[in-house]
Amino acid sequence: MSAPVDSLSQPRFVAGDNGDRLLQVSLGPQHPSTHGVFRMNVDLDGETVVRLKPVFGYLHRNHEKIAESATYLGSIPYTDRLDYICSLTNNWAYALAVEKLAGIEVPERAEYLRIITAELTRLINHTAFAGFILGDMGAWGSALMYAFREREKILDLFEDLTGARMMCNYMRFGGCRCDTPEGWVDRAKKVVAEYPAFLDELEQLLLGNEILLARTRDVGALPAATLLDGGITGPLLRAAGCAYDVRKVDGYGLYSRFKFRVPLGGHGDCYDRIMIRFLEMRESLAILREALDTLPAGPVINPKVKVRAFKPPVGEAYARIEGPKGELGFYLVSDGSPRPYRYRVRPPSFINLTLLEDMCLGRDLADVVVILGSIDIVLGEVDR
Amino acid sequence: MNPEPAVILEQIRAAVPAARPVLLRNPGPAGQDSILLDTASAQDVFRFLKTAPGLEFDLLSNLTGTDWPEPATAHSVGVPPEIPPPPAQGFLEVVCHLYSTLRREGPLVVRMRTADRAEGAHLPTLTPVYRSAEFQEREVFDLFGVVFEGHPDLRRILMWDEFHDFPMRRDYVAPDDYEYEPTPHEAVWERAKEHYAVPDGTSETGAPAPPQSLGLADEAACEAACSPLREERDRLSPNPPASDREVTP
Amino acid sequence: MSPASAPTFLETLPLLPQRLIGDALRSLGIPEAFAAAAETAVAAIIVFSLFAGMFALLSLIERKVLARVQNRPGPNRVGPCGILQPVADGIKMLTKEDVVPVSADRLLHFLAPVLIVIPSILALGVLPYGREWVPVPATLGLLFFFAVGAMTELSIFLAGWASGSKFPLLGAMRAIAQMVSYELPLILSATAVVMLSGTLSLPEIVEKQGGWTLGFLPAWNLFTPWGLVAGSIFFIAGIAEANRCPFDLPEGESEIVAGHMTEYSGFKYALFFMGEYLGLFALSSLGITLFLGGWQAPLPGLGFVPSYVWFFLKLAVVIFLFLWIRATFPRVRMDQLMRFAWMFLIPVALLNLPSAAVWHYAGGGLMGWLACGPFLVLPYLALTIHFNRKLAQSTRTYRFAE
Amino acid sequence: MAVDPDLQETMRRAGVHVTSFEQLIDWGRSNSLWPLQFGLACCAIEMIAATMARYDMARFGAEVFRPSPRQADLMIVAGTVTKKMAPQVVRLYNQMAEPKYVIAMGACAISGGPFKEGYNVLKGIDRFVPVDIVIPGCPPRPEALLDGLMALQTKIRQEKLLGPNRARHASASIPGDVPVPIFGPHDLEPSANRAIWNPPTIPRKPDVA
Amino acid sequence: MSAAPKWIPPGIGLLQGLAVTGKNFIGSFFRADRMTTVQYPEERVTLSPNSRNIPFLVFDGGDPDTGLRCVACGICEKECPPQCIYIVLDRDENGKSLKRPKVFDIDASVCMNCGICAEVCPFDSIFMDQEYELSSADRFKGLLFDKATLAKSATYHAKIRPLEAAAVAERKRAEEAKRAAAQAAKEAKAKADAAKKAEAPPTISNARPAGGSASPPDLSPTRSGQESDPPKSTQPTAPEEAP
Repeated sequence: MSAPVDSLSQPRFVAGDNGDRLLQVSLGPQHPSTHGVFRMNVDLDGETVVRLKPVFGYLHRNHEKIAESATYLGSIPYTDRLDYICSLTNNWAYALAVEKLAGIEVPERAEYLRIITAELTRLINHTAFAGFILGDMGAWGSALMYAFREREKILDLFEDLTGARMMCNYMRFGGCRCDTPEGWVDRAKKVVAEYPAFLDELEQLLLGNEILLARTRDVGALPAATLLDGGITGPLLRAAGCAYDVRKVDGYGLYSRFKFRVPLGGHGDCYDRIMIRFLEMRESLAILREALDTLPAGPVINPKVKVRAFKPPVGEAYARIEGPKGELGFYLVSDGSPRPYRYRVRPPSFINLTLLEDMCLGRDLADVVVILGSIDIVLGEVDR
Repeated sequence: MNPEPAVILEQIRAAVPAARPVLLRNPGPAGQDSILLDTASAQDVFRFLKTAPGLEFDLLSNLTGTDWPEPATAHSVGVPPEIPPPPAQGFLEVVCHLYSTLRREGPLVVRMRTADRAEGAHLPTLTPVYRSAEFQEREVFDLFGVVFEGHPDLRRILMWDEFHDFPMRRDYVAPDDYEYEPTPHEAVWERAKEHYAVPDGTSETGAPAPPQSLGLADEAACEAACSPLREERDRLSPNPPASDREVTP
Repeated sequence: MSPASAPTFLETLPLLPQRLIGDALRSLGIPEAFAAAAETAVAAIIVFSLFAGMFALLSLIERKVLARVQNRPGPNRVGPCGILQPVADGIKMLTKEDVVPVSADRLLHFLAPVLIVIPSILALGVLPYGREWVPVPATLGLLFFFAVGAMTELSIFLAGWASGSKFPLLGAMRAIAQMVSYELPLILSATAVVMLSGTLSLPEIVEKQGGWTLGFLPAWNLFTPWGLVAGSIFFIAGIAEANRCPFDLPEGESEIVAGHMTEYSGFKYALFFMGEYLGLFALSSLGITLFLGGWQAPLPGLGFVPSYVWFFLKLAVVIFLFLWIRATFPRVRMDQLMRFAWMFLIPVALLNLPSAAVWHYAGGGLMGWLACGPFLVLPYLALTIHFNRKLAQSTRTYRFAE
Repeated sequence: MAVDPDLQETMRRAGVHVTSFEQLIDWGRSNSLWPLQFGLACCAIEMIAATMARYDMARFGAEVFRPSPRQADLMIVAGTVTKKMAPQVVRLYNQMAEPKYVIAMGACAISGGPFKEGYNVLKGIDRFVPVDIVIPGCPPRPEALLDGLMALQTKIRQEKLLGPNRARHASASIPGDVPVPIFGPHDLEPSANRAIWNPPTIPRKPDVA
Repeated sequence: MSAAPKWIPPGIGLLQGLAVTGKNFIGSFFRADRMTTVQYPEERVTLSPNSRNIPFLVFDGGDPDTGLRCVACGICEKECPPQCIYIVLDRDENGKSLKRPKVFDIDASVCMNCGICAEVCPFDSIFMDQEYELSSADRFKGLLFDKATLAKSATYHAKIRPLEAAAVAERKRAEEAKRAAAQAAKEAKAKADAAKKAEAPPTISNARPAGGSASPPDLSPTRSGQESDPPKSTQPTAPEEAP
């Protein structure tokens, strides 16, 4: 029985608070620029947004329930699929939480490899962000193609090191799964050396463009205090001027050894969010150059940690890292068995959407798309 | 960098006496002890933690739920000092991790526990104090069933609205769709058992035996078995031939 | 002006079938009216089949140019380097099911794609492709072009409104606002040309652009101060009329799914596709006729080349400019689109009319440039001030925390 | 009355290309498969990577990603289909114009993949929508997607438009629409479309091979 | 950044953008880094030796049935995160294990290519393949790989992963050497006992039969795979104590 013609197809009008009729549009789960299956019920007065209710859950894959019935080692490949653009930072956050839960030390070379792969992942994420946001604004293709052209070079490095392009499954508790194949460090240095030239080209294409300036200046701006109250972390918060970078605050891994700066914006609008990510890419390149040059020799994993039947002591732990999208945290509760009792992911994309409605009220439908793009969400992490 | 919960406990006890905070020691090497609050005055305590000059915990980074059917395991993880014997039935718990961005202070773990896991699963909402709690509380309500009083928009956030159960609870049983399980063993085999015909043709729970087992190797048998299915499918198809379609949403 | 010697055989080649059939019919004793009608019919068929073929080619060339810009080869497996790709697309479109949504108004839903193709084809009829080759020699060619061109707005709105669902409705609203407000600068920039060439007949406008200044520079309207301003306004408004990026708001792909074309499938969608491209051809051909000297040769010594070759070369260059812009620019927002048209394009187009008059009475040449100079510099200065003041801190400085 | 191959071969060597009307339509349809712009999860990123400069799906004529289901004729289900998303996927399939094809890309779309134990995960989209080509992998490499696309193209080229085993869209008996499941209190109702989903039974018992 | 806000003439940004796309358009005809397409069916991206897709079983010697290294210990079946491996141990008629899998199925439609089975296998018998062209029209028959399709020769493994195969071979050689040495040591000790027994008075009749019944070769895995792995408790999914 094909579904009867329900009201979904008729233009549905909702009564606005001042009595006029608002057109209710659902930028539905299948929409060119919602970065996946994300839905927003938008009430439009003409083209300006009067009410915007995000709807989640279309990619709720029950990662936490599955993790509760899997071993600690078995959950590592699942963390690749949380934020499926930056798999290595997810791995690192989970490994960091388990190491804090079980009190495991990580050898120096493994820490360096973790920093190198995490910063390469940050490059991929921010480059893809630049491509997607220009796609949201309508120039579908060019910027995204150049972004993915560079991303392929870094994916080749990951495939060489970890075995997979996107789902690296590389970190283990107490270090990394395998050491760098011979010649990998030189190839990585070459990619890092060529990257600034590509960034200049992308900036020349993107940031001077008057149409982009007009579309992003003063769009979706919120003060830093409101963002902080909404739990928003990462480039969004720094674009509003609040200097809070978990790499500097917690100093996890060996980040304290590397000289890098944290760029801060002044207005907190979409343009600043794009600029902050470009400046962060340059800082990541600085870290990468330094880390690749001083990569020490030594074991890649802590030999004392058992690969199978790994049973951390009873207790709980919360650890977080500065993911490309914000503060990515893992809260683990262990009751001594080889399966975590409670496994919780603190998803930056999900919590960064808390203030989406506040950013979009009173703006155009076209701005809603750009604001959503500037928040940079990935649905695997939003719905978990 | 990590705050001392003991010190903060005293400040809370001084500032909000009704809260009766308790320090729960974390036995694991992480050493993140937590403060257990009484649910009645939770909002005031959080407001105090956020605004007090020496504390300024202005970032509620993480708010999540945990289901403790047996209170004993709960007390093995968060060891209470010398509290009277644990309550009889299990409870639901909400754990918050607070950070201070000004003083760059590490996670302050604060816990709130419900009376029981059924009707008493009520907690005060933190949304008036921290706006970031809004979506995370809706998720705890959706997956654990903790009702947050005073929440501006308490609806299911991840599951569809018509869904009744609370899936992240330990005693939730997922619906049974284990009909085609090529690699079942252990827990999956227990659930897939009734779908697999025992050699004599009837399945253990008496359900009608699915079409006779198709040896994968022989192609002809599969074809012969499928053709009756195809006629049945043509006869069964209830809806009219493709006329007009609905419209894009 | 080349002497009115007998046109070479190549020059009249496109008119050959038309004349042969006309003479044959007249020799059979068919009355003159029918013979003339048959001639124009054959001319129309030639022009339509030429532009339909170019539409198929352009749909391939657009994908290949966009692909080349994006470092990839584009469709090259269907036939030698992708030549048969339009054929495959056409076959698929023809054999596709034609879905009419239940909530759509059936008649209007069917009528909209038809209404978008007809005006483009009509408009193509009056354009002078070569010295001899004018399919329909109309004395009021320009007026006819704009009268017919106005129907495309109606059809896009019809498509959006008749589809009955939300996104086409938004697309329709956007289309009406955009097309109406960009019709004005289009027509105003054309009036400057009409003022100076004194006629509405397109072939005469092209003839007036013959001749050379300073020996080798062609006397096209673009190389005059008012022509430069009017030409650029015409080009920008042409982009908006043809719904091309950066003004493709009615079909805002990333915002309102596929805009007014959301509910169309199969051959009706192909008609929309064709309508858009033919509109693009018509507008760029008119631009070439008014500002780039139609079929005039760019350099003096090239008389032997048939005139229509130059026309189609210039058309290719202008179309490549459209594609290049589509590969680069993001989309403008609705209010910026309107503000740009009403606050900048129309005032500058109005300012351009006295500038054309000054050019006429200053007698052209260096004196003309000096006299029209301020008309050129003034709008650009205003735009710079507005641009830098509104986006005041256009160069933002960023702090770095340790 | 298709053209017999060896005659066709000799004519082709002589420079004359002989084909039947059916083959022409199938050739046209197979070389102009416009996918629906519809990515669900990680496989969608690999699908986008397949259209990018390095693998370039445009070479196969499948470059135009149409956002509206009306103009698309290939639905690549790339990613995990959850039970909350299943009605939307089926409604999108219904809204696509015939002849329409479905590629299940990635382990999650075929069988629920690594997340098949999840309570909100549909164990494979072929429970509700007839699937033409399945591409295993998690996520499958972009080349694997191109390989699946070429497999679909060869399948379309061999489709018959008339005769007993004609193509799905050409036979009036097989309905173009698929019933849309409804959200129930515990699961989708119906949990699978019996007209389309009929798995073979594999002899599985711990000690019976 | 100069103090006074630098005045930017409008339109420059648009022209710079056009310059970038123009450079790419021209470059795509001449420079290799501006035309990065690998035309898939004809040219292929050279896979890195570490690349992994669906696992495969390794067999030594020629015949896959006898040479299979897998001893059906079931460690990979337990450790596989999505549980997509199904092993049935081959037993002879009176139930004695033949240390050989009778059924070894991998459901390729569930496998998440994570490589954990290859990582935890103590017998080096399962590795990750690089074959990715596995698309098929039929989901049921096409994607359930049985023992026959999974088994590939050690030479194939050496071809796709030279370093890893070399390491495995070297480890096996070390094992053989150790076993041989242990064997030799045992014989030497047995000979020494026999010699000592010969000189010693023949009164004590040694119950143990003369040397030669060397202890059966110890097949226990030399690489310390922990055996004491608790079965996956069914507690989380179907607990008994309902509230």
